[in-house]
Amino acid sequence: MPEVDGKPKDRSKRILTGAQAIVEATEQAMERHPEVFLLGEGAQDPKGIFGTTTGLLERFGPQRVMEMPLAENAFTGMAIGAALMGQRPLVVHQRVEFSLLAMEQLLNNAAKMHYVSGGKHRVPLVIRVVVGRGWGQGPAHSQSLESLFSAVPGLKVVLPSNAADLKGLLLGAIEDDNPVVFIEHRWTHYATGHVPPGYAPLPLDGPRRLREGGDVTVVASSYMTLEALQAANALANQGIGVDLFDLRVARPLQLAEILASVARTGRLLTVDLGSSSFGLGAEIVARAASETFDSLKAAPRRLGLPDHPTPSSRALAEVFYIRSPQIGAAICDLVGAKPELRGQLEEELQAGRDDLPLDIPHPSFKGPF
Amino acid sequence: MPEVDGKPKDRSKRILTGAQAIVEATEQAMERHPEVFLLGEGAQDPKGIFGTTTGLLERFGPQRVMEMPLAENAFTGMAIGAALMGQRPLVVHQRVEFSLLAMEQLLNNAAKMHYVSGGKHRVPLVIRVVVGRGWGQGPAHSQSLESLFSAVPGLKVVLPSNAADLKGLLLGAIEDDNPVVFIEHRWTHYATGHVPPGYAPLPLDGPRRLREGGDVTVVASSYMTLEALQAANALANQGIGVDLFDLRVARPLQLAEILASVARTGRLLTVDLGSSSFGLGAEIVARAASETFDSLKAAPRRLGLPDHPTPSSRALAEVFYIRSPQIGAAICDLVGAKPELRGQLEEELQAGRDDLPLDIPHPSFKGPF
Amino acid sequence: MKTDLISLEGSDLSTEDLLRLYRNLLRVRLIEEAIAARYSAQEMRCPVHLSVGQEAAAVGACDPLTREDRIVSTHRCHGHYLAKGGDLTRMIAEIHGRATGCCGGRGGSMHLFDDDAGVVASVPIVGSSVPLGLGIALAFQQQGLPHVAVAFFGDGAVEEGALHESANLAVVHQLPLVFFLENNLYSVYTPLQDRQPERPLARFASAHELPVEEADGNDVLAVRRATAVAVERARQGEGPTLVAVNTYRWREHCGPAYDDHLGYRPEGELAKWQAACPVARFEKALTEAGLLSKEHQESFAAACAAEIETAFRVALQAPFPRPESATDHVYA
Amino acid sequence: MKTDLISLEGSDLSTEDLLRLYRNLLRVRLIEEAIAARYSAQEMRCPVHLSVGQEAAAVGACDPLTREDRIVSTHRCHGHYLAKGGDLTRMIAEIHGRATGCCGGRGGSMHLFDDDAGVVASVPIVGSSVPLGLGIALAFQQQGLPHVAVAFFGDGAVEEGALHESANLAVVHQLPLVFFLENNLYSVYTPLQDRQPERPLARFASAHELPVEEADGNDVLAVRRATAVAVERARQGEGPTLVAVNTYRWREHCGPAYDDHLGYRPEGELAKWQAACPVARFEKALTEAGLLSKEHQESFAAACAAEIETAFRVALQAPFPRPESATDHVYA
Ligand SMILES: Cc1ncc(C[n+]2csc(CCOP(=O)(O)OP(=O)(O)O)c2C)c(N)n1
Ligand SMILES: Cc1ncc(C[n+]2csc(CCOP(=O)(O)OP(=O)(O)O)c2C)c(N)n1
Ligand SMILES: [Mg+2]
Ligand SMILES: [Mg+2]
Repeated sequence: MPEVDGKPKDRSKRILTGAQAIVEATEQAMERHPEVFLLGEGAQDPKGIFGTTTGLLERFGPQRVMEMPLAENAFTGMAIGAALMGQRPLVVHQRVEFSLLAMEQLLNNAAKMHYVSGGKHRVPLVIRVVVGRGWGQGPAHSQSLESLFSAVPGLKVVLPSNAADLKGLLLGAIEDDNPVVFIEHRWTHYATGHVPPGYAPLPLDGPRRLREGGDVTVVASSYMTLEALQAANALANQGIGVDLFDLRVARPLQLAEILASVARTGRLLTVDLGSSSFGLGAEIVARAASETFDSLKAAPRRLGLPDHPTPSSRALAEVFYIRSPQIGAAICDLVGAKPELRGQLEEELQAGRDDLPLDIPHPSFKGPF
Repeated sequence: MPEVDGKPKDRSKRILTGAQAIVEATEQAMERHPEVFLLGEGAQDPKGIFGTTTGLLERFGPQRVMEMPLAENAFTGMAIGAALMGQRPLVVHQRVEFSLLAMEQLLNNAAKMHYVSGGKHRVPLVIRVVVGRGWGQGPAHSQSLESLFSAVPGLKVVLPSNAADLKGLLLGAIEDDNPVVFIEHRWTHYATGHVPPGYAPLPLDGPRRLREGGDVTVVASSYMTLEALQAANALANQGIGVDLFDLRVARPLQLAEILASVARTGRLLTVDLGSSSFGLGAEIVARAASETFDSLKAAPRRLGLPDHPTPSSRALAEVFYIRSPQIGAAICDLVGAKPELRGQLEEELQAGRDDLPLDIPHPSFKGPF
Repeated sequence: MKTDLISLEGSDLSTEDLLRLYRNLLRVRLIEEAIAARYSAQEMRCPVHLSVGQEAAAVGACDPLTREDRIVSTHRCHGHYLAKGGDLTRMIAEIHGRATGCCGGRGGSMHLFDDDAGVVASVPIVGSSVPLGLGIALAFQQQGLPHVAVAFFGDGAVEEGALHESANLAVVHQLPLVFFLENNLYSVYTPLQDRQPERPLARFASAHELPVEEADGNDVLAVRRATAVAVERARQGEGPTLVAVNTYRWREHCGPAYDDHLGYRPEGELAKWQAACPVARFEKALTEAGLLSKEHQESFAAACAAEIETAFRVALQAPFPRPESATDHVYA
Repeated sequence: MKTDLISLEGSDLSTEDLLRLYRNLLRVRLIEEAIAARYSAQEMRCPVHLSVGQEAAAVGACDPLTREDRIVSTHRCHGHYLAKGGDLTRMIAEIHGRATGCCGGRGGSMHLFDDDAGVVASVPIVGSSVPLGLGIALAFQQQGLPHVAVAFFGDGAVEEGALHESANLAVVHQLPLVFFLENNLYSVYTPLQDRQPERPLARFASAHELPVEEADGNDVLAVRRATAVAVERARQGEGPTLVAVNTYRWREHCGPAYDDHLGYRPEGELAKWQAACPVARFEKALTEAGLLSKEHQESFAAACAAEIETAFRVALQAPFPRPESATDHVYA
């Protein structure tokens, strides 16, 4: 379970940052599976792609930690071809936007090869895409494109929220025989958490309940889970029970447990990392509306990015991103909480943040990034 | 209004095929606006890109009907650059899949330039993408990617269903100062309808009600509108009133009229051209669930393609595509019609089709296409 | 193009080798002609891109390959698939959309593959399979195997960015990959000169320091020779090569017919290329060298015809895939 | 690289021209150094890619252009923007995220543009602005205007398919476009030899029959000469040219610091390139030719410093965009 603010309760457990968890997963997978290799622009770079590839070149050499030219389309196809031959490539893009140049390869060749071949071909491929945010990255370096990938049958799409999942799900993605788009929010690289040391791949088996509660079902993904958890914790103190799910896997979407929860609570809020419109929340709400219709007590709600590109200026980012106070407020609305409570909660959640700049994840961090 | 089976009621009106309507729109726009030019692979081809560019080269010459090398990414960027300088390019892709190679240009440069420039730049660009179907086109030549484009703020997405709209909305798209993805289903090229002869651009202003009815709201797009209309007509004979909307514009999504209809009927069915999951229907249903919650009488439903790539074999296509009998049946379920009625309706709708092969739009048509 | 006799000199091939090449050429031709002849029956309900006229490229390129070597192909893949040893019955069944097809009917004519024969994938998006070829070659390199990958593509693909990115990558990583370019002068209806500057097409390779072997694409021996050099280089760990050959598509881009009446190709061009027929020229050379008798030739043709007849009969009798199976194999 | 004096001979430039070039070089340098110096105050909260060391490329390339000529640039766009005449105050405001920035704070440092100056767009996706340059050139051609477009890009962009597609398209349509390649030997931390085969980088142009002009990228006169040839060719309707120059980035790829301690560049390489400083070399040449006095130089520098001081002060006092305005201008 993610620890908000990185304050683990049990200090005997091992704490890593998300970035360290990724390094550890990659290291262990490469050690265990000679077919696993890493490739990408900057795979060998001295800063280790935000610290997520640090030490791998030294350990495994340039044949297995391959630096790529700026040729996203061709090297994605190359990875697919290698996967068809039984290798297990791990591609990394420092920004999800660079993968747009490889959409044809991903959507046609990676996603469909298994299907078209009637199950004969396999594409055990992982594409790590880093989703930027903050420090004025702006319109072409901080999109969150999970809904694009999630619309493609044949791809799997994973959105880890915490260090343990970054490790476990990355191992699970590497062991999976399908092409997996592994979406890493930059801020989950910084967040710390307990990470078990061993080789323990987690299957890509869908959402995890992070908190139990009877009043409202909340589904968040990736970094937004941390914001939602903060809101849920504060609400619990007020006696409002949030059944909080970390979505984890957006495709194939496994909603059984979430729908069962909605059937119980009658209330649903989704919190998307990317845009609200045409986002993951649309699919989840549509499914809930169709499949738990009779149990719904209130209109389901979605939170997510507004319907415009990401502006660079921090003044505009201020109203762009969803944070825990808004999540808390939306939940209050959903459960029909008293206005005083809503106001108080928003204030409380905001209070812990007033000294944090909006555009960086942690005050000790100095740009650029 | 589209004429199902191409049987217009008023024989005095002028009847064109969808393809002819596109030619006429292009011709009129090029005549009126010297900034309009056509570019694409096959723009000059002797078959006229499924008959949609026939005669244009002869009329306007190779400077304005530009043949392109196989360079989708660069020529899309070229079109965007020309649009930034006040030209009005009309790009055509014979299959929507080819545009996947240009996703970076479309999503970053075309969609965001106006926003990023604070409104100074304009990208008056139309991208015609043809959506294939039938005749075993298979997995990489018959996808329907409208939900990908519709997820992108800054793009407009148009899905015409009939000859009059193919002409009017294409003119409207050309006159629009934004990048417009104009999605043409192959079978709408064949369908005939009344087309007014003059230069009359239709604004990209959202859905059109095609039939009024009080029992259920149905929203379809592109070719699926024709299937839905067939079902709605049959249902009307049975006393079931369908409020049928042709979506027309998937982005920006203008749902006011549809939501008002749902508030009235309490029942909603969406019929997507592409996949049901993560499709346009998800967004529409989610909006309806949030905004018309108190009026809903039954769980909203979505129809659309199943969650797998398009198989080539006609035996597999048989269960892949949604047709009027299934739409009729879904509506019966929604309104709680008697099982006999449902069965009778399905039979009636199927009867008109039994002699039509599934994989071609019209029996007189001979492949390949 | 050349219409003269194909010279058998300088080839170190045995009579058996030469006759194998001839048989393979003839077989591809007859299969494609049979598809053309039967297409109007509308049982093959998928697009077909025939390679009639281009047989020597496919056959000459695949002849130096071992079974373990792999190829990737394009929309125009019939010839490559057959020349590499792909199963005819499964190909014809695939084009008929049958469960017994090489993709179980899921791919149709543009997605032919055969794992046993080393045909990894055919892909209908132009240029899209070339990067797959890189990956196959990379896997060979990583696995320490002495095998070679061949990526087939047409003159149109040279305009795609993917091809240039691939050439650069292959050279930088010295991948055991042969880029095999069949220049048939057209992309659908558009001639080369409307799409690319005038220059020897193979020159694009110099941008990437990619070595080049050129050959007359209608001379199966010349193609074989050029490819063998490239394959040997790759096998020895000396990296990729571009093999560039000129050839010509006789029939329409997609479909069974001749379409010269559309006027997109200069009058007489087709006739000239037909005079350079890769099958007839080689047949004549073998005949004049006394290696191929009329009877021999006729027995080859008859054997092919019988094989083809059977393949079509079997395909037409084969079951369609069960509709419910459409949802299988979305995920492994 | 060359470290010798820049020769003023053979240039038909007046003293005024030469001093303008010098002033522009110095100005770009001082502006970039000012950004570096102030970046740690964390008021510029967006990535910055400084072009310190590469000033002669930007200045030499833009000098032969008219105001009506247009350029497109990359993530490393400050120099190009300034050299083409982009407004300094609006640039500094943009980097500070202010409403008065050239994009109203929406783009940040990687999206600089200035319609009045002919800077159409800067785009942070590598290779992505080159196709925009094609379109600008095409518009000039279609509108019958005698203007020229210049697309700036780095050595990394040469690996992108978009660049090859663009080169082909520009040649086929004889577009009035200058491809301007600044080879600074690195893409982020990765040296050229890990990404491309060894060969003169400009050779990629031969794949597309794109004519080439090469120049020492740290010699503003050489760059100017080479670009002028290309621009004139384009203006005369004779199509596109590649101008390829070698130069060097002094500071880190992104951000204000020096990062040589990371060890990704050979020891001493930076020092050698610093010895070939495009500003100092030109300054020395002008001084030795008696065209630039110490006082003159100092007054230039002081004027720049004052301009920069003002630009930062104005930027820091400028309002941020109103939060509610974030939803404006999604559609025209
Ligand atoms: C990316 C892409 N663009 C366009 C097409 C449409 N198309 C199919 S085949 C073809 C011609 C390709 O020409 P070439 O590569 O020379 O192969 P040939 O058909 O001549 O064998 C085209 C344009 C496609 N399949 N993929
Ligand atoms: C398509 C794409 N891939 C990767 C990146 C990340 N990136 C930003 S700048 C850069 C280096 C580009 O090198 P070059 O073109 O030589 O320009 P330089 O930075 O040296 O000026 C890279 C890889 C990007 N912005 N876009
Ligand atoms: Mg060709
Ligand atoms: Mg560089």
